[in-house]
Amino acid sequence: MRHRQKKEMIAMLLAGGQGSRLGVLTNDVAKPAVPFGGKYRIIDFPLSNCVNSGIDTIGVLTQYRPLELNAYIGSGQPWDLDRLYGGAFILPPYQSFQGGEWYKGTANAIYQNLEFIDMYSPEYVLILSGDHVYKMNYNQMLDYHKGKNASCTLAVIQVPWEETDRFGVMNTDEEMRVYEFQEKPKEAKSNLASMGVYIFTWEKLKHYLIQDELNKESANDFGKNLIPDMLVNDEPLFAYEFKGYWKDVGTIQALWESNMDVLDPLIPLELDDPPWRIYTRSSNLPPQFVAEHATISNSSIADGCFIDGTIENSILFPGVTVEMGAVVSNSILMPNVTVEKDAIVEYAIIARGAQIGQSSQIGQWKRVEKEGMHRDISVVGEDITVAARSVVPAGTVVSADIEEVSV
Amino acid sequence: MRHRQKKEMIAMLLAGGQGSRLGVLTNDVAKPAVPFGGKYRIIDFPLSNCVNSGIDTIGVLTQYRPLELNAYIGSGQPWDLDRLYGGAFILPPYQSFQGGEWYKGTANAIYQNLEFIDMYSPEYVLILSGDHVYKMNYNQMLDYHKGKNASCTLAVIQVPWEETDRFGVMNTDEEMRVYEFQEKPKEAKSNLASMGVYIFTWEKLKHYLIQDELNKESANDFGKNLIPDMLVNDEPLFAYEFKGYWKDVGTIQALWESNMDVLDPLIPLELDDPPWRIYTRSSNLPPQFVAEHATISNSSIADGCFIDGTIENSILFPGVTVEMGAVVSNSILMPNVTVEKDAIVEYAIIARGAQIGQSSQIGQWKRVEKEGMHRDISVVGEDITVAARSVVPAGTVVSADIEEVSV
Amino acid sequence: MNVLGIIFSYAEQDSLRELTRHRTLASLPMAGRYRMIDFPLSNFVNDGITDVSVIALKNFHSLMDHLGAGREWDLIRKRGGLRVLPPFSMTESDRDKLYRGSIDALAGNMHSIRRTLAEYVIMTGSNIIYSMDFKTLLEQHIESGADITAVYTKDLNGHPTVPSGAMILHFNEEGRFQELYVNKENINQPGTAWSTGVFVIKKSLLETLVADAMALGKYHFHEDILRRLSKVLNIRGYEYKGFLLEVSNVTGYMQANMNFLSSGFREAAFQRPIYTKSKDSVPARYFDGCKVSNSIISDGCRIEGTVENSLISRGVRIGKGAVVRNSVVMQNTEIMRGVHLDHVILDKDVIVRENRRLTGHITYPVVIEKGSII
Amino acid sequence: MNVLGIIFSYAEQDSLRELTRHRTLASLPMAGRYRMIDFPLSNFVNDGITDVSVIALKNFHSLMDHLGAGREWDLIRKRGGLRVLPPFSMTESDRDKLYRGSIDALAGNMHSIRRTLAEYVIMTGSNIIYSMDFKTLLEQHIESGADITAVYTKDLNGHPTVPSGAMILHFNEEGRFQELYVNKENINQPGTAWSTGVFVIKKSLLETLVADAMALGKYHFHEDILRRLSKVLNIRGYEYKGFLLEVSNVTGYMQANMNFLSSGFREAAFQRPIYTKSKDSVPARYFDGCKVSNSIISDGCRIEGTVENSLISRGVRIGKGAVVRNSVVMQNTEIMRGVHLDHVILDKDVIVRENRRLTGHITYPVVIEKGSII
Repeated sequence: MRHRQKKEMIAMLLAGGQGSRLGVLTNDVAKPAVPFGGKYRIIDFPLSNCVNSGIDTIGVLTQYRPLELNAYIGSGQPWDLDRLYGGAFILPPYQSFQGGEWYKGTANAIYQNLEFIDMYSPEYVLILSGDHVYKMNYNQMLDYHKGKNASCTLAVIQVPWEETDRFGVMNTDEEMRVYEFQEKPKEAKSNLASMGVYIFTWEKLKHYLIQDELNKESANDFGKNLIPDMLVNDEPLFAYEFKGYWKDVGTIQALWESNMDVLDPLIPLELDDPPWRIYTRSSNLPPQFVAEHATISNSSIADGCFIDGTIENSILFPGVTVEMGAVVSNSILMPNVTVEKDAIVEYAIIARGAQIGQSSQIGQWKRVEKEGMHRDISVVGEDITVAARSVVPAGTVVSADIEEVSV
Repeated sequence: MRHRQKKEMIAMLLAGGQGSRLGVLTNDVAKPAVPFGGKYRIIDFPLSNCVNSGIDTIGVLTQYRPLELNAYIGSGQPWDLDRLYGGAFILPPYQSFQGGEWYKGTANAIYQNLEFIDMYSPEYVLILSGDHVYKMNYNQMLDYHKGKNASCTLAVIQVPWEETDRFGVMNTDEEMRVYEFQEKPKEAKSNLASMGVYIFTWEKLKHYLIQDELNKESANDFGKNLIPDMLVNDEPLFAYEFKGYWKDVGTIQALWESNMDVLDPLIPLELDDPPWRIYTRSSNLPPQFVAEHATISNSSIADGCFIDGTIENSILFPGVTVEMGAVVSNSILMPNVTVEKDAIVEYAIIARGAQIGQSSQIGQWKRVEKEGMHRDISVVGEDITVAARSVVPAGTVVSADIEEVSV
Repeated sequence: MNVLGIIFSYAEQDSLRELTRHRTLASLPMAGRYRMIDFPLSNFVNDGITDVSVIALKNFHSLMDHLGAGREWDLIRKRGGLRVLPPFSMTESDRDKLYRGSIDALAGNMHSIRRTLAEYVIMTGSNIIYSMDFKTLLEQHIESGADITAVYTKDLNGHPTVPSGAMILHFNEEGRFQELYVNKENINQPGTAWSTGVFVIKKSLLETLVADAMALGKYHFHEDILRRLSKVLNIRGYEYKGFLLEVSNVTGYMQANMNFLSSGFREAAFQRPIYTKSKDSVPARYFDGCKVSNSIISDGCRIEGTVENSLISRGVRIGKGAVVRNSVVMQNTEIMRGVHLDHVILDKDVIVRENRRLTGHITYPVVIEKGSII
Repeated sequence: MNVLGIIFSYAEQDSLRELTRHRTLASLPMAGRYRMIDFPLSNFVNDGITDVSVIALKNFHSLMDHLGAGREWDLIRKRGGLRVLPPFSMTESDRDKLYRGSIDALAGNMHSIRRTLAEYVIMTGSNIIYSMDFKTLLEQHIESGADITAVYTKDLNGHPTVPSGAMILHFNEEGRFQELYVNKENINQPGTAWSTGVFVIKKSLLETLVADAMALGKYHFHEDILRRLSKVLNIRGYEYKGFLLEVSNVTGYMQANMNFLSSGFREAAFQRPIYTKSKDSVPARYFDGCKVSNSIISDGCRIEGTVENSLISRGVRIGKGAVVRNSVVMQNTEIMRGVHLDHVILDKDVIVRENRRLTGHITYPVVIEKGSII
């Protein structure tokens, strides 16, 4: 009825993760909706990568608290994804004639949406996750996939040898053809870790998804089942080495570090990159105002902020207020945080809407031993109020209001 | 973060129904997505009513095959619902921190989306279903609701007394206050049937939804549980009488009849009504072409049709082809149907993409007794091929291809 | 594709009489539900060219109305998308001048053209209806190493002669462009290459050529860039072999419409989608006693009379006993009972009162201006 | 609301020097990230008026660029939405004329105004920054039975006098409008009612009044409708009591910007959202050694130097050791190391080379034209 245009490649973004290691930060939102980098959310990275790579049809698979993500993506307009044919679609589990079920694993989530993919008759399907911060041209990877005549191409990145046990590792021949996949190996044969970015020839993927679904013992997972099945069947799987910034932001420490990376000119995660812009839903706030007593150094500050205190090595999201005498250093202040007069916030992540009371101290730390030692990151949860003069030691997670102590 | 504007009233549209009495017509789509009236779908009516009434935020609750509906509604643009604040949202069941569950009943579906509603802090919530064809100004109903200071206002329509046993009937005092609700009564005290259109004061609805959810024995249904609970508690419930065309299109016969109503100038369902337009997603096809041998009377024909046969009292959706010598009468041909040379289609509903072979007969009927007797409607399912010279007797439902009979 | 599409929305001169008095050529209705610009614009979109500038000169309100934000062509985009470029001027005295030629028009919009990120430009007029494979065209342009590729056709496409005013192009045996002249002699011999007005050029080269030409007071792309620089630049041809209708006068307009009544032509023209403004109108309604044959009928029409060999736009009403033959009827026109029309073009919002008769001839159709009451 | 909003995008005369040479008043940057038109346009949207026509006259490319399809104001709509109305003309000779006054401008766009379904019209200029409750204004208009309601203010709003050129309005004791005159005397006595240029009128009445005035060759709304018809029509006033900044010359422009550095003013101005074009730029980056106080900084800026009492638009770079005081710096301007600026207005895309010094005065700021390299 509608002229439906065939798409060469569409993307399926696995955004289901609750990201439980991010604790209080994902109580109310799925992990891909966690704020990052002063005005973005983690999901902005794969979405912007898609759009910048010319991919305009993206299914976002989610079943955990999709409301925020649904409202955030909306019509897809901020990413130029409000297309008449294609665009961004939230794909939750559904009931069909035969009943319905929740997504069992990553492969099952795609399997349940075969019909969606077939609507666009793509030749290739790109599988992404919503957990990583990186800028990557998927189109170049597609050219590689075509050149290799692969069934599946897996993006890989070199990781330090001592960390290989945290990743899925690809063992390849000199042509980069994958002959073995080791999941979190104790003794890795290679330091090429899978980035969770796959291009499949759709026909092949569909075949293996259907096979996998028939196997009742399968966990229906790409890494555990589908990729090994393809290897067993001697399918041409190739690794595509990505050389650039890539970070899994799945822990508090990693989230803090990768945010700090934005402030480091030596780290190749330049966000101010007009030909490879990272798009996000804007907050429509007035410009920031820097008042009389402000002192700011090496920081990123977004619209709608009001700064009258001291800001060092920090990232302030839209709508943050830092009052006179307050000091914020080495911290990430998510949208609409208020830091009241004379409060001190150090090495902390303060979630959306939290209120840090006057003269309180977050991330308090006794400078006992040698400088430069590891300092644990403190976290204050969404909409939490920390009463005046409270002291929150370094590494603490504050998930309930801290009441005023009567003196 | 975003300036969120408060909405006076938002709508929640219960589009979950599989509509099993529509048989083959809802194998692949939810009932609200069934085509109606030559270019529309059933859901276009409540959506257009909302937009024409100034309601721009609509949650569409669905768990049965949402893909087609999701793709159909898309960004909401055809209904002017691609709003920056508000718009149309497909709301499937989801998993939260505590786990997830499918929608249990109509009230439970709303309950599971309390958070969505609260995002817009509405004063009133309009509950709609996706099963009816009618044009109604919900804003006038809201004025009535406010004027009565009601907790809930239920739209009602007079039905013939002999049919009251098919409806939920409202018994009211002279002020139209509801004192009793009879579900499909054998002995009705009134002929005011509920249309399934409710306006609730949000605060009240929220209270009763939470109460209802606590009651483990409840079916979590508006008609069976929530409305009776409110009556027990003496809440001010009022009936709002709607005087106009309203039809439940839940059966094949009703779907056929209400389509035919479009062709009847005496029936007040005028679709060509500029101040109360019914919006739909357009098919973007070339204009229709009427060829040399066509004869057309009292029919509605949409874009992209090619007509070279005889069309009487029929409704042809976009992209239908009727070849030379073919006769289509008193029938509904959904998008992309082809009726080949010399075929005869009478009193039938032919679903999307079906192919009626040369010289075949659909709805064949021996004109035995007196004229004007009831004639059963035949149905041919989606993408079905009926081979040349097949004969399908009146009232048959064709749900599999009919192969050519070798003679 | 890495291409900026440029559409000239006006004809430098046309003989379309009343049809372009209130509107620019690009918004002239065509084939029931379309406007002229829908054809080149859909062609761009179908080939993935989603960065399109429309150069407007005057009377472009109806064009802006039609295009709106570009939604129906899927051209509301943050990167690229549709832009209508009205005349710009720095000072009040400049403002009074019309563009002196296509080079002047390009120069006047160079601030916008320069800003787009595309590497190539494909330019087209809105006086032609065609379906061209721009991808292959661009590939050939790049492979051939040409500075400019001029698209020509050798087919008369049902026109009795090469359209008068068209540019005849000459190429040497290596395919390099040599010379051009204006067709004034109504050539009808097959094999004559005439310019479709579609060109491919690198954007950076276009910028330079336009600036140079302006400095010399040269304003016409065909004469002052193609001919003048034929020795200097590597200008090559690309033969377009599909259908092509050219609309520059009333007879041509009528013929172009009538072409759409041939099923072979419709098949070719609508093989790829042609996008147009959506009107949210109801399907066409046919009443008892109507008689329609060999005609295009658009949605929102209400037909009670007879229609033969005609093209009826959206929302037209044709009363009982009325007969419409060999005619083109534009939007929302009302033809009352008993009217007889033959070889007539009725513009938008016309009312033809009961029992009126209007008869034109195929070579000189009667044209009734927008909003007239007859 | 059942209202058509009309915004005049240009000033009939202004003394904005280089600032409006390349752009119409409506697209003049303001307060870091906005353009003048964002204030009246957001006001319409915030009050639910989503059918808005912008009357454009000349140099409106930057305005069209800024507004785009109207997405950021949520004005891409099938019913109503945003329309930019460029000058229209039927014949080539008419085309050369500029509008002779606001009535002429309305008449020239009446074809579009007439088509909208709204019952009332609220008109405004784009020379003022305000936040007005249009709902209450309309209610009062309807309740009072006025034919026209003229919005005035008695507050000088920080202006030393009633802006010169503003219209002083006189009402009788029943509140009916009597007379007006142009402020030429720099009145500064409190209680003087001066017109904000915002009017409410029934659309049907506006159509009649415009047609009548045009027939008589009368082109100015204030003089030729308000004053001339003060006896015939029931023209009433509505006192606006909120903040209001009027921009008609360079000093006024500077002062309007400086107002945004006061926290009380910002609170009032941003109480309701002010929508503007989204740029997808990164947050502002502050480097070691920068020193910023009492300033508005927009996203995409990179600050290494000192900024005091200034308004910095999006994408501005301020190098090490540079000092910017009491200045307004527009988009994408680059201020290199060691530069000193005081009381300067730098337009867009300016480059100020190392160690340059520019000093203006509060009553006569230095204005550097768009794209200059200093």
